[in-house]
Amino acid sequence: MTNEQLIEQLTSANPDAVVKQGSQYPEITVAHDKLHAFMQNIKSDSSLAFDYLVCETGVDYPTFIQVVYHLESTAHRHFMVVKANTENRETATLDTVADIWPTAEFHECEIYDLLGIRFNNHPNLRRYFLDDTWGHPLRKDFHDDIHVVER
Amino acid sequence: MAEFSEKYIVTDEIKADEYLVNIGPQHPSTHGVLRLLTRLEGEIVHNVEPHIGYIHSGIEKMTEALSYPQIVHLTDRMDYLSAHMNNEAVCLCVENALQVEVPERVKYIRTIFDELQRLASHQLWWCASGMDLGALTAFFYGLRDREDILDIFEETCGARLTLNYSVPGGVMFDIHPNFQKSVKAFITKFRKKLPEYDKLLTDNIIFQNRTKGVGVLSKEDAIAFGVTGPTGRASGFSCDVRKHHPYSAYPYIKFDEKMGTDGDSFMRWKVRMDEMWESMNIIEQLIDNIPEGDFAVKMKGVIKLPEGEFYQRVESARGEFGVYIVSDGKKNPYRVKFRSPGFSNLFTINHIAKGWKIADLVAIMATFDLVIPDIDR
Amino acid sequence: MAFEKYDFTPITQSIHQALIENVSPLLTTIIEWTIIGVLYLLFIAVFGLFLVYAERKVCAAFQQRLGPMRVGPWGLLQTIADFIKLLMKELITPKSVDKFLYNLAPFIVIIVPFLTISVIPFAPGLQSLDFDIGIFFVTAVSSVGVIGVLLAGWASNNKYSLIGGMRSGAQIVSYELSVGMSLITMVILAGTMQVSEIVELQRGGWFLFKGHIPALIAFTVFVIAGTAETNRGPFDLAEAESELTAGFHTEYSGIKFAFFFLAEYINLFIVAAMATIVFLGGWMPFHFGDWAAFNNVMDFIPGLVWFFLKVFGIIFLIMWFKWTFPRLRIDQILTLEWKYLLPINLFNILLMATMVLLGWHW
Amino acid sequence: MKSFFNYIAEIFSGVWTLLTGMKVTAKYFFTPWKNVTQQYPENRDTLVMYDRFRGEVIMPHNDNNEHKCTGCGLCENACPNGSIEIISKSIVNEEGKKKRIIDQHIYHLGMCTFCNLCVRACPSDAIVMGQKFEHAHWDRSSFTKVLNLPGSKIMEGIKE
Repeated sequence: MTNEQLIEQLTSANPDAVVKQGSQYPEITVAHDKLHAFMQNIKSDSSLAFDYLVCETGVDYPTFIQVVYHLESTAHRHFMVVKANTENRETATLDTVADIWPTAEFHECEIYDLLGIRFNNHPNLRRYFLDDTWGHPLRKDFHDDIHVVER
Repeated sequence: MAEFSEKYIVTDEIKADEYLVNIGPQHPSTHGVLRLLTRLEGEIVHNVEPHIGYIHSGIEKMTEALSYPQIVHLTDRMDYLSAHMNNEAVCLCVENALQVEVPERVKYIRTIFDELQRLASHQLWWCASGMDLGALTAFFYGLRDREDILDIFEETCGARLTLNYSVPGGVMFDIHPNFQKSVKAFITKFRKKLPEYDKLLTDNIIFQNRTKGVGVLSKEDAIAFGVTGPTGRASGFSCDVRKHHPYSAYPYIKFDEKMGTDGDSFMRWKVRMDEMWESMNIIEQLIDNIPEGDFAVKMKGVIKLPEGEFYQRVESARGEFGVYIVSDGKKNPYRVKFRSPGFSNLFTINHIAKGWKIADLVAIMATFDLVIPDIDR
Repeated sequence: MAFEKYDFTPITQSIHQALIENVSPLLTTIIEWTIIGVLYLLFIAVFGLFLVYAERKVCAAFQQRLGPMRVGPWGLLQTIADFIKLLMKELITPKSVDKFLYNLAPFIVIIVPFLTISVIPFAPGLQSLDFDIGIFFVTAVSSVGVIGVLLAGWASNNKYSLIGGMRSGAQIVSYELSVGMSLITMVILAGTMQVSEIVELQRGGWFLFKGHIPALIAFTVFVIAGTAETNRGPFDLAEAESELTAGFHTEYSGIKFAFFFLAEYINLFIVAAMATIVFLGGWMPFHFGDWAAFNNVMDFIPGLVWFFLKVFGIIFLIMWFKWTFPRLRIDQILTLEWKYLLPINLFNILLMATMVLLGWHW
Repeated sequence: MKSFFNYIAEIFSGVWTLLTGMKVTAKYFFTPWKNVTQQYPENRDTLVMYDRFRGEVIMPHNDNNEHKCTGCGLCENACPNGSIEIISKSIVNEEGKKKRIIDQHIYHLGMCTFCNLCVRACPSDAIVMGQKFEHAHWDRSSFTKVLNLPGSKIMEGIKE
């Protein structure tokens, strides 16, 4: 499926989501409460069949934290970026997609560790890299006077 | 909603016959500081839980304070065995964002370096996993041959491991006048050495017994767990970025994506061995046809990416390496994420090592070709 | 024959005579025991160190390296320096070990080679114990070593050590069988268990050639099983470095570790010596048919030299195995023993017995 | 019966693969002159590094104790680790104009990752990568080096 067709299909299927052509790939921003259903849909829909979660990461913005999913379909070889914003930064929560793509379980642990997003229904959410005395370093307001030297 | 806990708790009760063994953080077969919390019954593995982060270096955070050429040199330090692929990924991402077309010569040089780096990485993997399986002599043969590639690297770019050869817009130096000669000499030499690798281990009955049928990863699981690279391809998951999303000079050349079917340790081994032959074929196609021209385009002194998000995938020696850059138009990126192949690959261990023995766990880890800084970043 | 002049019997006899004429018989025995004990002690220490050096050089040559080169000319003093280092190291006893057993284990392990070495004839007349059940004594005593390994694994209170010890136990107990069986095959051919007599019987030709096919099979089995019994690669599961870090001796340091280390190498020597005695004619020189000139030249090489040449040949073979093959898994090791070596061995005993009955050997 | 022959064939093919492996190692054992080990401190005199080898940052001076560094600070900006510090001073030249020239080009070897970005950034080729690689030292303070020699001047004709 080409990018245009993909955008068309996604727009018609999800009228309230924001679908646009990004710099390389189609991007869709999904509301956080509809994320899990949407993800399940794009994996099971045979014309989309996004079965390979390439990358999952988070970006800290001033008012929310965005989780970005890079998805590819091994059958159709099309690529898409899904974004979901948390409601706020302080109690950032999002539904897990670990039940849809098992690899997400580990990426979500990493996101929780570094950005502090808690994933609902996650089977085993733990910090991978840092211990509990740390904050969440990839947040923009993270300051560490001991370990970080700023020029 | 599941009960959430800040601290990690061993969720399953340890049964009467079971005991916990920490394999790592300091252990000969983890190739770095990886800790596998293993639940054993006798020698049988019941559960493996990887604990990572012992050499987390915070590269993603550091990049937020650095300019784009400076980020490139940090990527050397993640997967140090595919340093050039990592460099290239960042450079391609920056070039794509700036819509810069690099000269053909750069594309050829980068691709040759990619394949040399892949060869060097697979050689080290070969010898290190031979060592894991107890064949200590293999370790020295692999390092001996890898030395030739490192010499080629050193001749052209002055460094052996942390190359920092690609820069946004091209490569740092032009290739050394001897480069083509020494690469060809190496290929001729290594074509004679590689059959010895097979004689020493691949065909060996002990080795085959150790790896055949051990740690089978099905194709479905490979896709679901995002297992890429030779490890994923051994399971039949066609995931070669060079083939599906060609970059640099890969569109110009003919090569096969080496695939396996069984997904066991032996197949992972075989796919990597085949990839070494294929890498030599790729280099031979390119080495005589490097076009004349500049080795870099002139970039601005301060590289500023346009606002937006950019994702670039390359095939590193271990699998799909991705760079995701969020730019807010300044000279530093807003956020950089490195999608490292080792991270996704590592966590399948629990899935496939269950029910095998400790010795098999070592064999599985060996054929997964883990590089810990790649996982920890 | 010419090599009879290298016989050590006159020397030992004259020492005995000198002693018995001057002191009481009891004191004579005590002095002789002491001399023999000190000689064996020296031999084991020096030969163990030399074997470590040889192993390092051989392994280096296989790996296209040079090996130790810094201490002394060609690194000859390297192992001595290592040994001094091990002697001076602190003996660490971890907190939660079973102290008695933990300290006992290295001694049990080191006692075994001392016992076994006593029946080995190095040269004509150079043998301290000449039982009529020599072969039986060797097989019986050498299986004591496994107790030391098991104790070390158990008493260390370390999971890696325990796994290593248990693996070693399973492995050595199984391979004892093959070692014994292949020796029995040759005992059938020789008709005696007395070591000196077995050597003497090979004056006309080594058993490996005399017994041809069954002897060759027995020899192969013995070398494989012997390698396994000394816990050497590819059967080094007990200390499988990449799996169990150091296996059963993980928690040992200093001289206690050196005991394990030394015992491994002396056991290697004993396996090689047994193979030499039973299959390759001990200190007997190599004779070829009726080439009188060739045989005479061979006779001029002393028996001691012959013995050590053969021993080093076998040791080199075993080192060659270690530095070529990957390690087996524990179940594969047991499979190899119970499914391959043991049936072959049983069949081989039958073959040998038939052959001896029908007189098909030379 | 067939399985019996398979059993025998299995043994022989297995032993054959083992022997091929042993042949490979034996080949190297009996050709010791092909050894690859280099005796490092002994071969120091004959050891030649590749001309592009990145050992450390150095500032070449000519016979008149002159260098090419203008003290522009581009290398300082290009360095990802902060291993270069430029301390400049103002002087009054012959024409009576105030001018900033370099006082000290400080290079922290201990922080350097030898990435070559400073050499690339330098507009006047004042710094290059040196060949020395034996950097180990007892004292960490000796890793902080001043690259311009004492009393050195900037070469004639180097543009600011």
